Amino acid sequence: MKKLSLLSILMATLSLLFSQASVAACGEIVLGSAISLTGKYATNGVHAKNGYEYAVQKIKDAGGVKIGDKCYNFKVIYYDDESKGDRGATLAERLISQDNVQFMLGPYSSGMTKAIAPVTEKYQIPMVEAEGASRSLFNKGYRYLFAVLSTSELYLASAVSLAAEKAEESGKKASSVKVAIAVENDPFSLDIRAGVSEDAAKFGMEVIIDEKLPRDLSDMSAILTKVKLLKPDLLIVSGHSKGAATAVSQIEEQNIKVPMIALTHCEAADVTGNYGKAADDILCSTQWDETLAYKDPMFGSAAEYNVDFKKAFPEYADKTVPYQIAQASAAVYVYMDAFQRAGSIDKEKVRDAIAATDLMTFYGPIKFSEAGNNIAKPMVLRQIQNGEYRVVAPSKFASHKINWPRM
Amino acid sequence: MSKKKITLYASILAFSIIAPFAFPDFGTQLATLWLMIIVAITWDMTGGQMGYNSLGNIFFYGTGMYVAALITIGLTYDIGDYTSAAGGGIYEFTDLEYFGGMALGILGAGVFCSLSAIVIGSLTFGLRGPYFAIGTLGVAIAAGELVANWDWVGGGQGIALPVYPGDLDTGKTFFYFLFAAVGIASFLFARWLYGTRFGAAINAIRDDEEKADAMGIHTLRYKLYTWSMAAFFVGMAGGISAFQLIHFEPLESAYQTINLGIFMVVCVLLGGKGTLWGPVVGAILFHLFKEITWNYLLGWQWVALGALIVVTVVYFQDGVMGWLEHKRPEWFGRKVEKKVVSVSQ
Amino acid sequence: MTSIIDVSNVSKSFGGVVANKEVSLSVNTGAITGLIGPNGSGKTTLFNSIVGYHPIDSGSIKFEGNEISALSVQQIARRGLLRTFQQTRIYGAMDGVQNMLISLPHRKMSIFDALKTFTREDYERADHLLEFVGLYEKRMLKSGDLSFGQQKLLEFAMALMNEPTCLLLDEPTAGINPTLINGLIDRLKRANSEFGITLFVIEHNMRVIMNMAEKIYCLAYGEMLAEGTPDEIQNDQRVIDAYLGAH
Amino acid sequence: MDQVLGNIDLLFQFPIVNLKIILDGIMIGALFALAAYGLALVWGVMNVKNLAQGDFVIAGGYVSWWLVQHGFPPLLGVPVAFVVMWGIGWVVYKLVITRVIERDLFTSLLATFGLAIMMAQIMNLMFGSDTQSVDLGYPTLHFFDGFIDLPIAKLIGVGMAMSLAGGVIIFMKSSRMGQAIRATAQDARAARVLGIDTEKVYAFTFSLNSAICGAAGAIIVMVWVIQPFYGISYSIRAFVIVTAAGLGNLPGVIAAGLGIGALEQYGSHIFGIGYQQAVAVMLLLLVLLYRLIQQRRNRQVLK
Repeated sequence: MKKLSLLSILMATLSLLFSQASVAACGEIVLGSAISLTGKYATNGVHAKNGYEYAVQKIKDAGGVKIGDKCYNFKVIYYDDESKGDRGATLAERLISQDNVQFMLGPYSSGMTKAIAPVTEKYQIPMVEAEGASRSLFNKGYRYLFAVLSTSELYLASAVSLAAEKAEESGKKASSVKVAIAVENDPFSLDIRAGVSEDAAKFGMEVIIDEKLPRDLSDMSAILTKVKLLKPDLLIVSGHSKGAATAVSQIEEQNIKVPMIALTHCEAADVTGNYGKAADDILCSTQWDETLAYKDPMFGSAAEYNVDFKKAFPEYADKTVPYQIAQASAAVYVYMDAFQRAGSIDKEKVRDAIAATDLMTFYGPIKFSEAGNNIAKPMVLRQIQNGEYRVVAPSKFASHKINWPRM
Repeated sequence: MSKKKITLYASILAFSIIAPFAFPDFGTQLATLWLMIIVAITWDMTGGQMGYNSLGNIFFYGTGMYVAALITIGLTYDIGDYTSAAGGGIYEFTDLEYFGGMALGILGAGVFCSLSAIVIGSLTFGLRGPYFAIGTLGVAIAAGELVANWDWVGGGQGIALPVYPGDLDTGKTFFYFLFAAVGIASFLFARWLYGTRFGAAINAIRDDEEKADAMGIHTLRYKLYTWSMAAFFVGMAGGISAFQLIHFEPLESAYQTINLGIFMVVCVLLGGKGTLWGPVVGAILFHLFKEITWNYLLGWQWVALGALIVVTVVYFQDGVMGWLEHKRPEWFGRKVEKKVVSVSQ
Repeated sequence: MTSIIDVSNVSKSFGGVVANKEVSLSVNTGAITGLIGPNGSGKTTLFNSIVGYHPIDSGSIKFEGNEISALSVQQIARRGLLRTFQQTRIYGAMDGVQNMLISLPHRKMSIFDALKTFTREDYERADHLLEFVGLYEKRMLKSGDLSFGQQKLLEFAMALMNEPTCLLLDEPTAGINPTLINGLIDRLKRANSEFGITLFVIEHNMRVIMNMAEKIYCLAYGEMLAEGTPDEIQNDQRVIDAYLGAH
Repeated sequence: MDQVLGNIDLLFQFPIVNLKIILDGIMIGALFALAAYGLALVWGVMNVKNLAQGDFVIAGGYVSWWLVQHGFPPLLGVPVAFVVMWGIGWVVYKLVITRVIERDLFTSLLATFGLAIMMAQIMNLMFGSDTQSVDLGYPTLHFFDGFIDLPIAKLIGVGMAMSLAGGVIIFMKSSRMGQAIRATAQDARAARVLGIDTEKVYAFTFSLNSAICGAAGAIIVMVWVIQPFYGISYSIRAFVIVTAAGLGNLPGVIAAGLGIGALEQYGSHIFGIGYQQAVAVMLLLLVLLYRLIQQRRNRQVLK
């Protein structure tokens, strides 16, 4: 990890040197981000950082951010928050008061965002975040917090309705579906759980297992034992990348047969690459899919983003690009758009410009509610079919039919 | 009080009042310093003066945070709705709701913690020495774990309180003075308490509890009172912290057993156990040490902290005040008579 | 004469070892009573049983007519029945005056009284009692630095400070410089007569106990061997045998 | 609450679950017992209550993990961890422990707590904060319709733990050093009078403890996972076990270890696995409370 970040710093400085030679006229706008480079959120923290870096470079290549007749390039200062909330808050304070950062990019995960948002709010520093989806972030009346992604109750809502649909197709009542939920004890996953329970209640489904994953997310066999005994029709697991990896490997190990299994963070954990066939027919929620028909002038279409990003970061060449990367890039893009519309680098003006954002991007439409969450973009549900991610719901976007039951 | 002492106290008080204005950039750090002073003084009430080394005083801090937050929220909104992961509407607080809730919350936190000290104490005060330390540590850890699984108070996601309504600097100063007020109150309280018959009795418990029993002192009752007084101040400090931090969660910020829970013990040992000024001096030294290592030894700060604990405990157990008392006994009003060899009896 | 402590048929054993077997005795109010016996005869065990240090196996112990065998040390102490220890127990890190002040009778205070600072009377009483035992000059010394004998005296003074109704003394003269013993006997007697404290004394030194006590009990092998006035005991063949046998 | 009742109901509805829970509990309990065994040794012999016990375990795990990362066979990790941790234990003894033996008990508790913080953080800096494990690559055996699964790696681990414990028991019984250790535990002053170099005995005991912990850690990394900050949970369990079993009762320590392993598994089955840590700590409190009541009957306190 250390080596990687050193390398990227080196590359960044090198590219900075070269670019300064070519476009010497451009100024610099410093963004700050406390991000998880170690700890339980490290996998996705690195994804998010790569997404930020890619967008920063892309914008620079396209001539930078144009404010009036001047041009600026973004520069991001990162600190490792070790996946710990109190550390994140301290680092945010440090970024703002010592490094004089005026604009923040979000950390990874709702929990970290929750810890940092009060700090940015206190200092009245705008923060555009791409990785904190819990609804509990958006009911505090925060003025400076904006999220480009859809909130987490939407992640698996379509999984529940799919289960209901399938039950009815096979001649049973939707209310006969038994649901098992296993989530991490953190804001994001608790929100997933709340969303699923609400949806299940709407259909009158019974939640027969409702457990939290252990803190380190490394062993859920005790829960799977109960799954074996109680035979639910729908199993929901949410615990970021680590939770997804543990779920897929132990479901295989313990030979669990559930007709429908839905997870979050499959791509980020690269379950297809790591576990191969074991991951087949698992449903995964996603904020973004490269086959969707979104596009913008900076990154091109979703498909083009996918291709170009893999070129810039070859380590993703034979993986699916996780949506965490795409939305991180989108957050930087939102900043660029807001700066240009504000025509200023004054943080209050920029904040107002961000609030007024109404933007189509390769990642999807972005428009913020009063509370700061993106209300324009829908979620999609993909299924892993023969090692490929295929969109199966909602029907408007579906490219393939769902394989059901999973056996 | 001698003139010298009055001058000393007055200048400390004056400095405390001026400090946040003189060093505006360090507002938060100074407030945290007061927090450290409060927890150190109160830890010393049982640890230094009564000989009961609790590793679980952090329980009162965390509980104080939760009680204060829940009272404030509960006065205006439904707690379950507010803390639910599902979110819902936007929750806003008027100034009256915020400050009124805060006042009641912080006071309530103190009272609740006082009472819980009596309940927990009546179970744990039968334990002595290391068993008491481990038992109280267990209580604090268990509390954190249980709160983390209690959805009604937000579970693992914790609670986010409203942001201070007003500008940033006033907010900082406001919390500074809240902490300072509780800090000064706890110092004066301790100073008074140690001079009473009660204070002498808890010293007796520390030095020889069996003898104190045999002299008919209500040992259990006195232990409970002492802990509950300490808990009152820690609970209030926790309550203030909740508002200062805005967002807190159970394991890392509220029931932070290996952070603040240990810091308070180290402060006292560093300054000198069982002395009035020891905890204060220790808290200041420790806070300086912590700020310096956290800024300049990033990554190694915990190693430095662990080393500080080991070195203090192993090589420097009497602390600064103990060392001074040994070097300059006359400063402490201790008469030094040359040890008489042949005692005329 | 009424009795203040009534011990009847008390047995106590540790594991298989019987320390006290069916011991009965009574201590008269206002008197000085002695308890003697060879080493290991169960005297200290009996003291510990009376003051509630451990539960007894059977029998009954009454203090001022009330059963106390089920009470704890502090409950018993709070009724005014106090003891001193064979190996003295004082607060070694504190000076003499502090030791005395700690010994104020907390059982007679409400919590509000306890939360008062020490009064002038408290100090005067402490000084007076320290003078009574002859430690006034050394009152500001760290009491851990006092000699063993002085510590014994201090512990005695602390006990008086506590205003007990009855005081159990475990070998008050052991380790005390022989030249001082007469003074100590005198003080014990004065404590008994001036402060009206009933004394129950374990003592090895025959001369001391014969000088002091009105009534003496003798234990041997955990059982009550004999009782009577000093004269009766001195002439009791069983007692003489027990002591000779033990030596 | 419904959830809890439902989980209890499962135990009766599917009796086979009990077997699975007990098996799992015994396997994890065997390793708790090892750490507790070392703690009982140092506690009994030199009256040091070592709160860094769990961190020695984790350190041993990292020794083994590091070896595997560098291409050594995983089973080699156990003896190597034993030896390396012996050395570390000796250094720790000379630097810290030797100075706290004669001090009051809170001193040793706090000093080792400081040590625990240091060790955890050094491991974090050296190996990162991710969970790590070593895969032995053995298959898993399935019984009862695939319901009970027994990974061979776990069996090997438990076997190694048992033989280690057995080895130490034999060593304590028959070797001269073992006898010296037991003599010192009973009465250090008498042992000194008899010409036993107690300082040497202390150093040996502490190093042995550290080595046992290290070996336990090397086994744990093969069958479960380790992480720099897991130490405290092993320390807590070691304390629970020793407090429950009492000192100087080595078979008792092993029995308590197995029992607590099983109880903990039952606890996390009934209350949910999210309560795992809470269950462990509650067990500690219950054991303390039980001992307290036991002592109170004799008007004594737990000290």
